[in-house]
Amino acid sequence: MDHSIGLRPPVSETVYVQTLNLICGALLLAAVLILWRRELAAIVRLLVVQGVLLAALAALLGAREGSSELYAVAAGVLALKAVVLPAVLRRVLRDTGEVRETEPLVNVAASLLAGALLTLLAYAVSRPLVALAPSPATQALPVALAVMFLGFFVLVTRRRALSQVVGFLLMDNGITATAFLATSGVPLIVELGVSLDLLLVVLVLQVLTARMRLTFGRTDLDELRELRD
Amino acid sequence: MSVLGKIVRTGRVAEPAPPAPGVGAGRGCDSSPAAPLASSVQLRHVDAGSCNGCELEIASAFGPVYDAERYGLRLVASPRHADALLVTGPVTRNMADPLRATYEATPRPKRVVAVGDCARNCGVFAGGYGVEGAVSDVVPVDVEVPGCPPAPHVLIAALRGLTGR
Amino acid sequence: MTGSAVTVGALAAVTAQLVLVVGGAPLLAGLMRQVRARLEGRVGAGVGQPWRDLRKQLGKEAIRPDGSSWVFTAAPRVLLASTLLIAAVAPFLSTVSPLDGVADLFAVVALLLLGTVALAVAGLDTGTAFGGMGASREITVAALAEPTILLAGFALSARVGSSNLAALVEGMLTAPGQVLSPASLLAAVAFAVVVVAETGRLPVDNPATHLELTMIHEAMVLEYAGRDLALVELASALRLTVLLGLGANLFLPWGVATTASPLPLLGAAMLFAVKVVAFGAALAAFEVFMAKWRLFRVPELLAGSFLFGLLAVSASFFLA
Amino acid sequence: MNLIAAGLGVVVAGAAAGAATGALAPARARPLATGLLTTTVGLGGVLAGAAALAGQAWSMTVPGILPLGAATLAVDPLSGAFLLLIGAVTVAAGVYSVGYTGPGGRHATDDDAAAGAAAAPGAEPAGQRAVDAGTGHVEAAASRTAQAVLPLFVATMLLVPAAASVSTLLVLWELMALTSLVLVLAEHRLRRSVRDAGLWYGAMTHAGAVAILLGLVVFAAAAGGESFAALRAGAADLSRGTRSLVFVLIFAGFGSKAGMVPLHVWLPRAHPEAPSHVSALMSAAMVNLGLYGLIRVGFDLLGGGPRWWGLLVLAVGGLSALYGVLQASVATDLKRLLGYSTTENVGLMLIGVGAAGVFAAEGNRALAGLLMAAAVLHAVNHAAFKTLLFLGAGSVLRATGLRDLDRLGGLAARMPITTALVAFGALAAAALPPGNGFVSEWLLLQGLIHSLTGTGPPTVVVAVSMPLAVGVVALTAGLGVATFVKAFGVGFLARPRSAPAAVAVESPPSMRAGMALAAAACLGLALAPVAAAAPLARVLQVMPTVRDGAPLADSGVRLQLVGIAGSMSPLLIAIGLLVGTAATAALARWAGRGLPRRVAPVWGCGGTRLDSRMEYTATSFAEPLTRVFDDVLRPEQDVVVTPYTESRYLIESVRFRHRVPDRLEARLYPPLLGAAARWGRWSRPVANGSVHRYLAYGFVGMLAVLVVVRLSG
Repeated sequence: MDHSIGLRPPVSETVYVQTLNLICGALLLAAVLILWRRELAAIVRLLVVQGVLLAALAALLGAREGSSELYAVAAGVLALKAVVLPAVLRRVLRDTGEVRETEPLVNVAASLLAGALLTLLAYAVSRPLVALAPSPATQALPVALAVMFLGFFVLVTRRRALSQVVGFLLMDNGITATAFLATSGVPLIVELGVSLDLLLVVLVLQVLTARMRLTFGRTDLDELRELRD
Repeated sequence: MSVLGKIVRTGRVAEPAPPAPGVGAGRGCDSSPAAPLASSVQLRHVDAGSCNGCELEIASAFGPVYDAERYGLRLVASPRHADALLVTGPVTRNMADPLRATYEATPRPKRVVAVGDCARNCGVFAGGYGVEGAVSDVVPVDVEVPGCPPAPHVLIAALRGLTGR
Repeated sequence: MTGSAVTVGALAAVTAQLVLVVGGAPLLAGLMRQVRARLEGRVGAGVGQPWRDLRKQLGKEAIRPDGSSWVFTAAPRVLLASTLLIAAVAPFLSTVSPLDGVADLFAVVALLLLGTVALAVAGLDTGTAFGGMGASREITVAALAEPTILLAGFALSARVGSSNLAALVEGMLTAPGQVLSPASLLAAVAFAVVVVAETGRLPVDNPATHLELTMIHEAMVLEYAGRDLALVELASALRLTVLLGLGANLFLPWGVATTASPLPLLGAAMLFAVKVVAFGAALAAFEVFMAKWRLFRVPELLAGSFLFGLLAVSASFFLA
Repeated sequence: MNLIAAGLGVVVAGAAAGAATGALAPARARPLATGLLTTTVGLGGVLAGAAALAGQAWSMTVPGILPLGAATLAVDPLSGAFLLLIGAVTVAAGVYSVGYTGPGGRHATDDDAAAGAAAAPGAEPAGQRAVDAGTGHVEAAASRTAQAVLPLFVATMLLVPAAASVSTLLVLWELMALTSLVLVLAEHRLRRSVRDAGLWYGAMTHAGAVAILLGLVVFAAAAGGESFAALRAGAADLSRGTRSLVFVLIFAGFGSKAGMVPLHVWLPRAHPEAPSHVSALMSAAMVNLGLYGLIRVGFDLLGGGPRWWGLLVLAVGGLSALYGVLQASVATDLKRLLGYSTTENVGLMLIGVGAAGVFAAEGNRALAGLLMAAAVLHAVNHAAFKTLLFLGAGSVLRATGLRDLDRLGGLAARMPITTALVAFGALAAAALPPGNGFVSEWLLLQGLIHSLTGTGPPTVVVAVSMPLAVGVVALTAGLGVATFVKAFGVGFLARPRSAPAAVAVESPPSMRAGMALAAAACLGLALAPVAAAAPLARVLQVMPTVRDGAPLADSGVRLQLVGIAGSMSPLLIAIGLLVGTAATAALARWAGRGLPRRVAPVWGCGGTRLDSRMEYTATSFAEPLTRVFDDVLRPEQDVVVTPYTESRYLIESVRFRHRVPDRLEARLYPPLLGAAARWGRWSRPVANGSVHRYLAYGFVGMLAVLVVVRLSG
């Protein structure tokens, strides 16, 4: 506890801002690529990239504030989002044998344009938040919100159960990023709780997917309509 | 990434080039000045009625092993871009006019290479009711490549006579 | 006295740049083919092959198809002229040019489009189905690439406050940290997609195809022969070089001279050549791993690059 | 003496003389006489406009000429810009009309279309019959009515921007609408579609006029006076609600005249169906009056407004630009394509005006001035190239009787001068250098991209709307290029696709002269736009919220922006292109010395008989775009396969029809029209045909008015 917070930041200002911006830009880029790609394996790889970037973001904020708790959060995020969850997804992928999202409800070109509009919307709605406490970290809030919106969009427009999980994870990544950027790190215990919930949800979805495949032979969620009758 | 591994593992597959024959070494080509086409010849392939044996050999001549491209040869999509026509097969009645049109469409100076025995003298198809004649009966031929079908290295040797490389 | 000396020096720089670009463009095309050949396990025709092809084709007979008009003959000349003009005004070697301010980034984009249009109109003028088909496809791709390239330009110029090319390069030089900023990275991705689309490379178009039905660029020039063809081929090599050069200097401006004196110019020329060669080789290597896409997946690619362009613009003010 | 007064005097006198000549002169002399008098009217407009732009001012009140009071006219630089523009278009169209309405030539008729359809599969005799049938038709555009109304139409158009009171403006506006309606209907005997177009035009233009009337009446009532001076003075005291109501009403009214989406539906019908010189006048001159009205009332009389006005105009402009250009890029009728392109260009102007409004509201006068200047300059540029293109389309129509691009082609050899002039117009319309459209689009883009580099971070509205606006402008530019490559490449090049196109001959000299005048204007605007710097600065002086000196510096050959870093030199680009082309041509000629160019049959992949049916048509050219945008365009196509009676596997004929309907029209208007029809049915019992009852309605109405007046007074 010898380097106290706020007196002498361990990283220089410009390097910090540059790296922060770069990480945020890459987060957004990965989210857009998830929207763009159809191969589910590639999408899972992009999620790994996002996990690494989120961990890097947490580590950067930790380095900035000299907080060891944030380093622990970074390690946790890295383990969960870059290793465990992708591994689970890969297993689902191997089990279902589906390689690509064939028919999104909105075609790819249109969803990319929608993505453009969502990003601008994220920018517009996050302005009051940014204005509350302008800092390099909060400046990047629109990016986190945009990732969240893109996740929601994937959730709404994709058919495959796995893509749904992907959308869900993307949303969660957006929320995590928002938390990091807005509050410069969340308490470790909160992060842990959220992460465990997330793991549980993904495992439940995995079971659901497997069940669906047994019942319908496919994992197109529109098949669930039949259950109503 | 498997493609990258394959590239690294395979390395170069092209066979070493035989010595250059010099300009005008192809048969029948000695009378005309080959200088304007030296070291760069674009070829338009015309199948005038071939059994596709010669086509297979042409394809392998331009494949990685023989790599005809290294001598300045290239196959192109239009006779307007071509310097030489690569004609295979005996000229069938239906292909005689298109062959003339192709010859007409090629800018001067131009060459005609008759590939395979059928193109030279109709081969086993000689006298067939659908056959108009050999390539030389329809358009003037500069180079003839014998063989049924000609082996890729023979074909390449003849074509190198055009480029001189 | 010194004023006129500077002008003479600057003019010499422009001339040197033109000579370098025109002389180097076919070599770049040759190099890219060579890289492909090597990766495919072949020997390749050598870097100088495009020059040998050009020399031969310049000496050959030109043919005008029956039924076509002056447009067919004029198109290759206009295409080449528009590309040469870009090669003259772009700050490839030095940001001090008497021609700076003649054409800014948007004018350069418009000049590129002018070349595309010249060739497309000529393709229609031949009156063949393939000519029309090539023209229609090329124009469709160009029309859809236009928003991307202008947005990428917007992202770059929003930071500098000007769309003049020299100002853009100098802005990047004075703030080198910008090279790794999200705005320039996103703009660079968008620009790269546009380069691929505009120069007809894989996966948008296959420059080596012989199958008419899959052609875009080649289909328009099927009727050109001899010296007209030589002009078209020189122009397409030049367009590729110019676009790669613009990419190199807008996104990695190091080495560009900020004066017009000979020594920095020489260094700038060498660095410029290295950058363009590296970009070209990378593009050629990338192509080995790609297959051509269906025509109607291309809009997807361009919509994606449009999104990148828009994100670049947004990032230039949200992450400023 | 005042040159403006002189110019307007020439306008009025010329119009009177023209109308009289048109009505009284013998048919043989009519085209020349009215054409020249129309040109004179135009010259008067040019004179007045140039004088106003040079700094002169003029106003006049004619008492007692209107039923309610005096007619007031005043000319300031803003009026001057539009006077000059309309006058110049009139000059070109007037000269052109001499040949166009003269003897000879063929104009499209329903019979032609039928004969053409029968003759389509290259059947020479039937095609020849179509040619013979065409020449015998009455020259409807040369009819007595049309000839007499033409000078009146151009004169009312020229007087609209000079109007300086609400009543004067409205009366002139109505007169302009009526005279143009008569001209649109000129060829109603030849084609059924003309009547339809007239109906749409009449209905829409009157609905627009009602909106303007309401808006201005509310404005005048609240401001306490109907002269523009009174409105200007009273505008500041208006409540926010009233101001916005006035703005929305006049925006809808003037916008419908300008052809903005979704009030554009009349434009692609009426502009193509009018005789071509009238099309040019309507599309190049009259639509600009919508823009004029918007600027005059919104920026001058109301003196600017809140930011959402600008955003509204920007959004509608963006929509118009995109929708117009999309429809133009898939259109196959040459004149309809040009009509949609007008909607596109009006959209671009509205983007400029809207963005100027946004920045004016934010207090960024430099950008507001630049964008407004870009919009006005684009109006001028659009007028120049659209005149040229409509006149060119008229020449094609007159020579072939065809407007359908799918059946044109091969005109480069048969009409070389028309082709060369249209090529230049198409280049300008595609916004490519060295055309004039490029200059104003460049200015527009410069205005938009500098929106983020002001002092401090941009506001949310600007940060979200300007990148989208740039995207819209860029996509519009790209699709505009596709549109005009198609129009020129398919319409004029390659081999003729039908018999009438194969027998086309070059137009008479007066028509070529008319087109050449328009082309010269394009060329001047393309090479020396710096000359427009000073006049544009004067135009901007009229608007209190954007007034910021000159937006462009007159720095010799370079177009230099003032207060913003940006420069470009259209002149040097043109010279560079010219030198480059010449040098390249010389190189090729030198390399090919001794080997002359050969003309050879088309390479048809060995196929020996390539005929024109194998050429790409406008429909096939636009097919990829139709597919890419099919979610928006919703093309309709049906295929009818007729087999032989013997076996259903032997096909006798295949009929393929492909159509891209105007989707906005199909979705928005039927419910409206249906509602109107229901209302009409509902009110039917009120009108039972009895004259006495109608008179009674009038009587009761009059009594009611008197009672109300008495009670309120």
